[in-house]
Amino acid sequence: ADQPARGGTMNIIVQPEPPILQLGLNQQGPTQTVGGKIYQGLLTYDKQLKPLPSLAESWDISPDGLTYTFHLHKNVKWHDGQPFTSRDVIFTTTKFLPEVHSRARANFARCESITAPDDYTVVFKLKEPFPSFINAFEVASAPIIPAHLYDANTDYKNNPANATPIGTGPFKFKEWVKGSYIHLVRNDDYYKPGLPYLDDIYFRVIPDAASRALALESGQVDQSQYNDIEPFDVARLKSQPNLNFTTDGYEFVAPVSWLELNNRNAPLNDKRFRQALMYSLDRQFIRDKIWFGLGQVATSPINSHTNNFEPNLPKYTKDVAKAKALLDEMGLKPDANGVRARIRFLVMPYGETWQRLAEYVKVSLKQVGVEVTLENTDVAGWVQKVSNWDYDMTANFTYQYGDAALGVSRTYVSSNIRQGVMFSNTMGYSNPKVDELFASAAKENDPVKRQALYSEVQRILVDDVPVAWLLEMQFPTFVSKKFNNVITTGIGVNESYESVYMTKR
Amino acid sequence: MNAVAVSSSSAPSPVTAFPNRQPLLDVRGLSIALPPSADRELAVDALTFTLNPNEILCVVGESGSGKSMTAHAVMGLLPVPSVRVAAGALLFKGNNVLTMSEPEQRALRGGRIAMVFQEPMTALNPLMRVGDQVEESLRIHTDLDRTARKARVIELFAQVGLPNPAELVRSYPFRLSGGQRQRVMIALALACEPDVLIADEPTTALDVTTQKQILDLIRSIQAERQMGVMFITHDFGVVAEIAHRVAVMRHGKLVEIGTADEVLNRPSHPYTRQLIASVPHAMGDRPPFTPSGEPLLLAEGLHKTFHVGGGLFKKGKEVTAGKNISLTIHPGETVGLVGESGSGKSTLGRSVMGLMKPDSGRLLYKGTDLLSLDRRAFRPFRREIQMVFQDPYASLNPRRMVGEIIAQGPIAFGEAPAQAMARASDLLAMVGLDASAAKRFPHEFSGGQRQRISIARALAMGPSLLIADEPVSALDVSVQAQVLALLDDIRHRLNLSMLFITHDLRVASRVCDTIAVMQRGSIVEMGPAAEVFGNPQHPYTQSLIDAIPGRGWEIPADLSHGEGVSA
Amino acid sequence: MQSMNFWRAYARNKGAVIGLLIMAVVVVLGLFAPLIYPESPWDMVNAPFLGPMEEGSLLGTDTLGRDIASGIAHGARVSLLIGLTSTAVALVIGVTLGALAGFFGGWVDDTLMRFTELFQTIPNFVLTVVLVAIFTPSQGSIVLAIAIVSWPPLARLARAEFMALRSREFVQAAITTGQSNATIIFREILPNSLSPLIVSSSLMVATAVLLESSLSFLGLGDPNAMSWGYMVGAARTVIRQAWWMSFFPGLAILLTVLALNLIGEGLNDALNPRVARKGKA
Amino acid sequence: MAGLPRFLAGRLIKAIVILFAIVVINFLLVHAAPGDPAMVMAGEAGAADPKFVEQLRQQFGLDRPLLEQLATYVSHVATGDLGFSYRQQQSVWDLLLARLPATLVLTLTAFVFALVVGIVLGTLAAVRAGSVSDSAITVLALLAYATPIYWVGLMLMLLFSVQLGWLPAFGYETVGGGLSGFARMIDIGEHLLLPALTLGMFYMAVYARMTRASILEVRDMDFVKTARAKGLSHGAVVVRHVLRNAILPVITVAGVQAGHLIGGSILIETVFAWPGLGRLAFEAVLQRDYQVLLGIFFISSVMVIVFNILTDLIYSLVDPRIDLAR
Ligand SMILES: Nc1ncnc2c1ncn2[C@@H]1O[C@H](COP(=O)(O)OP(=O)(O)OP(=O)(O)O)[C@@H](O)[C@H]1O
Ligand SMILES: Nc1ncnc2c1ncn2[C@@H]1O[C@H](COP(=O)(O)OP(=O)(O)OP(=O)(O)O)[C@@H](O)[C@H]1O
Ligand SMILES: [Mg+2]
Ligand SMILES: [Mg+2]
Ligand code: NI
Repeated sequence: ADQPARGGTMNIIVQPEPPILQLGLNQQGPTQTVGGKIYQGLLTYDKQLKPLPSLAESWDISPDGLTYTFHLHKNVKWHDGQPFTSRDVIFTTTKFLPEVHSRARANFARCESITAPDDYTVVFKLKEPFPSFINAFEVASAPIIPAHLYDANTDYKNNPANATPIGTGPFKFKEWVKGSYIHLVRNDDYYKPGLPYLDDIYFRVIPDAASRALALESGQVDQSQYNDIEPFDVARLKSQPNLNFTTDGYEFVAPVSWLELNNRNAPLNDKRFRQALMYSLDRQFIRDKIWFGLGQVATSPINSHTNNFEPNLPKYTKDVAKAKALLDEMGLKPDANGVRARIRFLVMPYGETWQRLAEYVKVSLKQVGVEVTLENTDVAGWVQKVSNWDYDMTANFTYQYGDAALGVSRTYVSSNIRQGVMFSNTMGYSNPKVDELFASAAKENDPVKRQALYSEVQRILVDDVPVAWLLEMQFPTFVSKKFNNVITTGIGVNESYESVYMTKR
Repeated sequence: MNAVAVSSSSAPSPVTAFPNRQPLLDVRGLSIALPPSADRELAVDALTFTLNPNEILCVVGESGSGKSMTAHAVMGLLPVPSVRVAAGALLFKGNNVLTMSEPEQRALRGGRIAMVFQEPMTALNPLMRVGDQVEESLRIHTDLDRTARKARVIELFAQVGLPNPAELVRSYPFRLSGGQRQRVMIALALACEPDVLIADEPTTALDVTTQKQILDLIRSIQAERQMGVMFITHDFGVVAEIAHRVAVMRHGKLVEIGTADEVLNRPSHPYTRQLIASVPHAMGDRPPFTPSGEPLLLAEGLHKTFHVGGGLFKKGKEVTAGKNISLTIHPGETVGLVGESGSGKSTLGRSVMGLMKPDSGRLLYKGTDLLSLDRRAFRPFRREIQMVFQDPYASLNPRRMVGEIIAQGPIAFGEAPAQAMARASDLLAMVGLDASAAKRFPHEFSGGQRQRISIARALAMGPSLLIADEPVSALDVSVQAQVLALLDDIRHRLNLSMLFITHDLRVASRVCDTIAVMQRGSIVEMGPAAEVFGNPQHPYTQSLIDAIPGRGWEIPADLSHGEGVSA
Repeated sequence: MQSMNFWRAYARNKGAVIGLLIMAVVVVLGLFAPLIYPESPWDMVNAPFLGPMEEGSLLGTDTLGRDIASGIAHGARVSLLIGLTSTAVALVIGVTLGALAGFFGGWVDDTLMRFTELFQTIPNFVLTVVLVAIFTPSQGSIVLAIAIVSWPPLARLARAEFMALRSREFVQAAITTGQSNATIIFREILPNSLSPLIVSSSLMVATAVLLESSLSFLGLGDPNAMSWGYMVGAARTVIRQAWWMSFFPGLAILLTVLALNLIGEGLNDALNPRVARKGKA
Repeated sequence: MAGLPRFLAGRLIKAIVILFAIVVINFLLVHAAPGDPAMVMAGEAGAADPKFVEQLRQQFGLDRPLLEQLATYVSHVATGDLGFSYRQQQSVWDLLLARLPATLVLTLTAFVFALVVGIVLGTLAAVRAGSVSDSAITVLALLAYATPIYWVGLMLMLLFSVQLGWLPAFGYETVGGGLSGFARMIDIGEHLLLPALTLGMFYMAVYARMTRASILEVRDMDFVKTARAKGLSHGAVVVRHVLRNAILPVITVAGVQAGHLIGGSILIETVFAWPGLGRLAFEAVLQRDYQVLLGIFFISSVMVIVFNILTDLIYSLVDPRIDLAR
């Protein structure tokens, strides 16, 4: 590429239109993508999830793992000209986020104290060691909010400042034409001299998937992310000469999809049955034909991009004979119709791809003698049924937030079996050994020992099959070849884009 | 009413006065072919006749005899290609219409030859102002400018006796009465001063009083303009009223043609004779009825108002169909209920049948007030009071066998099915049908036969009172006569009382002992038939009787008995 | 004897005969689908994205390798079953309400007709979609939803017939001979109102088949039953790569609906000949 | 026309009654739907602790008695509040309003196309009844009538967009094309062609068949005989007398269907990715977003009612026999 130079406008798809741009108050994908340019966190993470400086210039962690000290950049100004200081960080992490941001609340609740020795230093003291703490400071997990605008009024949700978000990021909010576009402009007072390069970013609302693909193809927009492009369109767009394609930049969210199995209901309560399930699925086929090649067959509960992934685990590949043998062993013999067991499958109401998956599962299980009945619901019904454990089998996926303690253990530990709560341990899996391993791993400061603990828990889980993991999901990102330096870190499209520049033609 | 009332039996026909003049219309050997699916091959078969200037030629014949087809052929209005002229020539002033080019034919149509149709209710375009419809004809056939045409339309409307012509031209057809519409049609026909006017039963759909006015109008205009008029009708009264010459048709063939006097008073062809014999007329030999004993039915102060077109949110308009009606029927008496359409005759009949409840009044049958009875309590009276309906095609369930239809009433009242069926056969014999009829379906019978089945069904219940609502008005004259004779016969034999509803005064005079005249919901006059006809008291009754067409004509004595009834 | 007449009248309409033939093929296909294709139509029996006549698959395979010909055969069962049952349910609802309204008139009629009007005001496809979506797609809910949107025209027709027939003289005659309401409704009126109802319901079967296919196209079919609309809907996204996946099932719907319409017209010709009878005096 | 205000008032009352009934149906359906909206909100917010759910339930009045909830619902609808889409995180009314114009453009174009072409074809067929062109039109109409419209759409797209590349395959306009004024209209027009044609096709068939039947019927009526007896030419009879009368029933049916077109547009907008209500409905179906579905259900019923009133007005202009005041 040539020399970075100032100037240029980037058009990015945003879908669905975010309800609000105040990133503290809403963490939906689109809000993050737009808000990530306006707001900043203390840190960001590279593709290997190593922390990188953002608002914090540098940081140190005490050897006992209990004290985290952050040194802030000094010449940072809010978009309204007010200086950014440790007061903002203290307000954000002690008052604002615990009130409105559930994930941040859980994290900062681990702190015994949060203090600011001076205007540019913040010290977090933990109650007990929690090495994953360092992974909770990117812009969506802990966006820093201007205290001078929010501290006076505790009704954060109705603060008038929400309409004109003020951050420290390289781009400033300019205009929002609802239903059409959000316009951000270059922050000329950005604390890194010469940055950003781009003059404007437009986020364009294009509700229709086909139109989005078309807009990319024709160059009317320069970037798409997450689910903007349907899996079946990806192959075609990949061959477009004007577009770069990547699945990088989602390392921080690192989603894993699975068939969620209600461990309470027979025959799903039997490990052998769940293993048989794993043996009856051709997950490569699922990746190739249902997700059109997007994703990777998951070999572990932990995404291979997430910290503490263990590569050496026993693998499940499709093996009908093995599956049948397991079922035989359980005593599930085929009846006159060749049916060994009957289970219900609650189809995940998130579009056609998931419907196809359900159909595939139905057919695959039939081959081993398990009769699956598909049931459809809406999101409300799905959430209600799953969170109240009223299902046999469904599909689901979660984000792992770069760390097993932050995004993985919640699915499997028995302390998180909470009726009525979505994305908890809804399948009711309970294994004291697993609970214990996750607990000690979370506070283990020694990376080697920690890895050993996590490897062990992965081995147990893979054998227990509390859920039938399908894919490490990948999201397609398409970026026009005119733009450089776009996907550089593990938070990808949510980055600040301070160093993105346009090739002049 | 009108001074022009020339009785054709006395006045000579104009044609005899100018025998050598070229005929306006000369029909030679006209044959009209029907499609293969039709009931016969030729609608009109080698028909030959002429129409002269300044004469009214009446074409008579029973339904389906080909009268309309002939008229349509002259107008070039046959529904080609299914119906077409197969042979013959149609000369208008010596030129064969059939070989003319389409534009030439169009110039004749509506210009030199005009036509008036039977149904005034449907013959006008409902979406166009009546004035415009007449003006349209002027635009085609004359070169008058717009204002002149408008003036001419108003003039025409005045000529045909339409009230307030200047305003009426702007009306839509639905605002006009049947008579007014027929006048508009006549104005339309006369617009271009045609030489020939063809009128296809122009009065059949009208009340007698209106019919009389229209007949008078046609006759006076014909005389004034010396037109040739071809007047199609099936009513010998009308023929007697206006015809100069008469042509009689049957099965598409001309059976007889001659002056009105010849055909009406000295018919030569047997078919003509039979037709004339069937024309209803009072039976002179009928003994005067003397009421004896308690009245069978006594109606007192009946009222009935209909609310039409209303709904949840709108108020409809009201129609009074019964206003303080009082009436008595004695055992063995036949009461005729006459009056024009909509006067409330059927409403009264249906009230007696319990098919409808009057709003107030009393209706005593053998002393019991029928109106006070609920459905269940009324039921026993169903055996006593029975009905014969008007439309022989609609009054029999097409899906049930005749035997069942007759037997179902008695069965509903507990008679053993086998016995009821046996009695049905007897009844069929009594009304002159074969016993095998019981196993057939209604559609296999003719109109007259169906009416006999209807009568048998009513008789099966063993009634004392029979209500006959226009039982013969849907039938051809010849069949009419047979059914009337049957009713008369049965009435005598079973000593039935009868409420006979009709709008035809000649029919009423033939079968009724007593006549009640209804007008707009009220009975305006009631008395013995002879008195009501001979010496009508109420002006409305007078106008009704006055309007009977052909009153001046007496059916030839040799035909007034006997010959009317045949297969 | 009457049935001979009926046949002659029906057979005079060439289209109707063709319709009957197509329908016969569809019915046979539906009846014998499990024999012709013993495998479930959901089974991935072959490689995905095979075109017609490739690798021994007659009409090709879909994105997951399911056989399209098998899907069409099994889909015939689903379409016909849903078409027929929903029409039957609609007939029961429609004729009952229409008959009551037409026979009793007055406030009964008023109430029932306002009710019918309400259902006619609601755009019926939208209502079907809403009903099926909310009551979760299953053969039962689909049949019910289609019936719920389809009965109003039948009710109106039945009402019109009943009203007309009720004032017909033969019904009045039945009243005057003391027949009970039930006899009048079932023996006098119903048989005579049957032919227009039969004609309409044959057309309604066609509409129901279309409706079902449209629902399935939107992903609102019974997720456990392979239907034609589902096949078109699922193939919609890959139409650029694989035309056959949506072409053949679409053709199957077209032919079936066409056949039903042709049959309806034939029945109309045979059952409701325009009687040009002029009962005149 | 003195009766016009009264007529409108009457229709308005009737419309309100019907709308009320529809709102009640909506309410019942909302309650029949499985799932608890509060739970979804909480679940999707990622923070579903039972206390939060309870708080939401209170906030949305879900803990009140049913009748009270109905009253609230009705009053909300009266103020244009049709609920909230949890999937889209927007008020349903906003979603609908954003999509309405595209749908109106599509349905009205399709409607006009269907009506004009349908009547013209029907008339041609009827005038030449029994001829080759009559048979051709009849067959065409029958095919258009029997084909699932979404499939026609796909096939047309395959032909004109994929194979021939003449027309855009989907969408409302060239996204972000920066076109304005006339150029933009042309652009939208190009996009509109296929979907409108497809959507109109079915109705075109209906109107063609109806017009043909209606003309054949009117042609046999007495007043047509009268017109011919005047000496009018064949063409003049058809145009001046037959057509006007024959079109009346077509207008009635068309008016009723104009409102129902929105149902068909669900399918067509899905096929052609037309960003209207129908497409919104499809997305709502896929995601089982009942709130949005019910909103579409409501708004399309309103459209039907509006069209019905319009039809009656037009009808009364064409047919002097109709007296609106009655
Ligand atoms: N369009 C037609 N197609 C076939 N047959 C027809 C048609 N019109 C009339 N007919 C038949 O032609 C014959 C003559 O009919 P036409 O209308 O001339 O009788 P009519 O004497 O005018 O009878 P009416 O007194 O009932 O008017 C009848 O047998 C009738 O059934
Ligand atoms: N069921 C009904 N509903 C509303 N109005 C009716 C009803 N039956 C009769 N009428 C009206 O009541 C009036 C009297 O009708 P009715 O049938 O008794 O007259 P009619 O003397 O028998 O006439 P016609 O000679 O034509 O049979 C008419 O204006 C008619 O329109
Ligand atoms: Mg005639
Ligand atoms: Mg009467
Ligand atoms: Ni005598």
